[in-house]
Amino acid sequence: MIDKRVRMVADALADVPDGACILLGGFGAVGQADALIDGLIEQGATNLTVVANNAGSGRTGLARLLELGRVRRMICSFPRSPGSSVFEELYRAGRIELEIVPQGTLAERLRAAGAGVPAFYTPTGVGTLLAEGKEVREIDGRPYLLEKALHGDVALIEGWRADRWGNLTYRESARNFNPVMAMAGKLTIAQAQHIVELGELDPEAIVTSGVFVDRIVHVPYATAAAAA
Amino acid sequence: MIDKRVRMVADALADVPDGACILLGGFGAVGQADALIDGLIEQGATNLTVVANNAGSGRTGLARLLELGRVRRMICSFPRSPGSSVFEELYRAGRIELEIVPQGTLAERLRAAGAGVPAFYTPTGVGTLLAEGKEVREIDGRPYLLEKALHGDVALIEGWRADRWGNLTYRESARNFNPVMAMAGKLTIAQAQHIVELGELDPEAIVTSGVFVDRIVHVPYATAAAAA
Amino acid sequence: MVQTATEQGWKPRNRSQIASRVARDIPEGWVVNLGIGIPTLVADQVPEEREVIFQSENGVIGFGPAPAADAVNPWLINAGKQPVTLRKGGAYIHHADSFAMIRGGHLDLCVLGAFEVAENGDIANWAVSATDTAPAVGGAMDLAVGARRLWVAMEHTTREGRPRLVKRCSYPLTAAAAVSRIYTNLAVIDVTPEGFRVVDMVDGLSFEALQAMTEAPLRQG
Amino acid sequence: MVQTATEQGWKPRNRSQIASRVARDIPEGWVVNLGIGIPTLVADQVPEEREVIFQSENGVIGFGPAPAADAVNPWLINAGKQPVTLRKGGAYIHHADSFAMIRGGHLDLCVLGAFEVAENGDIANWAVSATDTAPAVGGAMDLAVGARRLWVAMEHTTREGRPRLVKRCSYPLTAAAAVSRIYTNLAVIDVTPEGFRVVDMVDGLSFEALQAMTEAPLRQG
Repeated sequence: MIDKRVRMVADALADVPDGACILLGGFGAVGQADALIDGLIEQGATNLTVVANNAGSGRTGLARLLELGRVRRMICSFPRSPGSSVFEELYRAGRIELEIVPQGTLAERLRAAGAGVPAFYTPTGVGTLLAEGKEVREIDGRPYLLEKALHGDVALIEGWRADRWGNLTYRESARNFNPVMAMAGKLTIAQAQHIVELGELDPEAIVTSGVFVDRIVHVPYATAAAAA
Repeated sequence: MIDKRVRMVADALADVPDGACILLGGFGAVGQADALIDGLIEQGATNLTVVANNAGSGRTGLARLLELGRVRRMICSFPRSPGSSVFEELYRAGRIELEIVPQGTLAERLRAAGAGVPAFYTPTGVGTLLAEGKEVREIDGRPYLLEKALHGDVALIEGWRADRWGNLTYRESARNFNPVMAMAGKLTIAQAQHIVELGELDPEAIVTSGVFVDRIVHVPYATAAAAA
Repeated sequence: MVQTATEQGWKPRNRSQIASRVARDIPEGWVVNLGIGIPTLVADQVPEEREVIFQSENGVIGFGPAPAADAVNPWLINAGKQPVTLRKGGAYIHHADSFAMIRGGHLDLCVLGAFEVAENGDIANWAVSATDTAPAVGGAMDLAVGARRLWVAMEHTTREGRPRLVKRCSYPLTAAAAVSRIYTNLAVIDVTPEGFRVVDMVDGLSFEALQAMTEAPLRQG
Repeated sequence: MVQTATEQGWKPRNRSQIASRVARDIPEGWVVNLGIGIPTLVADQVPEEREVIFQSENGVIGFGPAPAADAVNPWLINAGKQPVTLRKGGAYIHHADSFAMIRGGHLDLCVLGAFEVAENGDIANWAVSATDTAPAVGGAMDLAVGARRLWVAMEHTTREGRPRLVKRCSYPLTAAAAVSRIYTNLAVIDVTPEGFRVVDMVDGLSFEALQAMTEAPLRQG
């Protein structure tokens, strides 16, 4: 029987190595795998690269991971948010590397990694500072940048409903980066609000196939709310 | 009020021009927009390029369009099927051009067209006859082919449920090429088995956004079955 | 600035009036993405009976007005991370699908805020200098090149009175030759192959006064 | 061929026995795509209690056995366009997502038929000559390069007795250096850096007899 459920967050994260590239789902706080990020803080892996849309806010979650000095490099589209002072201080102090990626390019690079596309062309960023060092190529008369797939060693994502095969649905705008990160992670770990019986998810409405998911941890809403 | 419903197939297809590139959804007969293809036969546009997974079978639908000499060029992955004799005769007689594209490359080229990616690299086809004339590039030590986006002037697709905004769901494996073709068509026309009220489709389970769909024709199942 | 203006017999549009002026030009059926700032206010200025499909980068298609304070759904936010609602006919998609829609040319319009717009349509809206600390680009570059039309909604000048409609952007570009129309607190201005062309101005403002607050030359009518 | 073989004291596997031999090597939990021909038969040879997720190019994940003749659902077919069923936990996806899964390296295994496999793992299974009329590649090239493992299930020789396990493919390639294991009616053979290595043979068949029906050299054990 295929059963990807893992009882404890700590067990799900036990083998995350130092130096790993971690993909964190979510857009701001929505769809962010809070329990798994807290687990990663506990777990101790360091010298990490973190890929996320934002660079954390306040003093918990990603901001806490940053504050602990565990992240060597951030890859994100929008590091400056209300409350993102931890990141900004580290960055100004030269204690963290930053790769700014346009949000659409970030999503597409993750999708490319999941889809076996090593590189693709995009018009986004042509003629801007973010084109520096990138190949520019004219195709049918228009210039494009070459962008490469962005793979993760570990993806930490948040789903809404999950079954034991790892199939996932999401809730409203909490879907965001989670499905593409699930595809782009070598090891994909999902926390889910609800675990349902195999066959309960509508096969027409499963958003992330269990094929992309390695481990599922049940983190019911009440727990997450208490943690928030 | 946004209302993409068109009463008659003929009206939906009235402005398809000669020389157009037509994307036909479906995988074999499943998910193929039979009523729209019949409408196109009636409509008369000629000198067409047709993109579809298969090259028709029997003497109806796409095979009939081919037999009438209306297609200049087929782009497909699998032209040889039981009953694909119309295409094979035309091809042997040199009366139709053929571009064979691996099925995954075909799907990805369509998706790229819809997603604003003008070209991408893929390992599929490297070192084969289908690599002839294509740029090969090594990325991180592995060779890849450059493949270009495949745009359509008109996409003819089949949905299961539709609303007046053009939102679509599909039925089981009839989903196949339809969603990517909907994205890749400049003008996307869908036939749907059921028209439902706006708001009846689950926002978590809409597969093709109405943003990609220009016209909807209601072709209830009974009609389609009678036509088949 | 505002005081002087009023003394001179004209009154600049406030933020919500700029948004309302933008909204007037959005026809039914368009698919529209709204940036942060003044553009965000546009959604509430479109009358409910006019169906406009607002798309948000984080995968919300067809969002509706902000919910009442006691009806906020924390899972449903727009790209500015503010709570929104979903209209009938709306849908949720993931980030790559959302940007496929944006970058694939499927939006009729994007309205962005900006620091500067140049007379050739260049837009600068993401970083105030090449050495900006932790500049935040978000989806601006994708939207600027992907949407069929890019409009900008912004103040006509900086607080210090420096023009934002310029010959050449001094801030780092978001995209080149992308803007087609600008809505400011003073005027609506098209970007044409010949440069800026005034569509309309607030009542009482003279063309000469508007030109004085604009770096690049304006054309009339 | 078969007659001669039987006279010589061994019996080739039939198609369903080849499929059964393949099925024996597929562990629970693998995600597997099956090509047309003998590979298609593998699904029914995996015992139902062993959960293997069969994926089909046309966007079916987790298909189950063929339905009874009176329970055929015309909307639910596999890549060979035969009716199938969906297991609990299965799902439908579109073609680009399906090939993203295939090409992105998410399948544990693909089993294809072939005309020829070379000792370096080259596979030819889509066209019988460079001037083939209307060759049909389907998803074979995508599967051959995308799946983590590529196994081939085929007859050991052509009907005329010509070896299909060759030094170099004479037919147009589907993919280079892609095959890791071959299941034939006579043997199971691994493709190793040193060439073909026999894993097992049908009862009574000698290594020499197998070598005689194989163009490239075989290694034992």
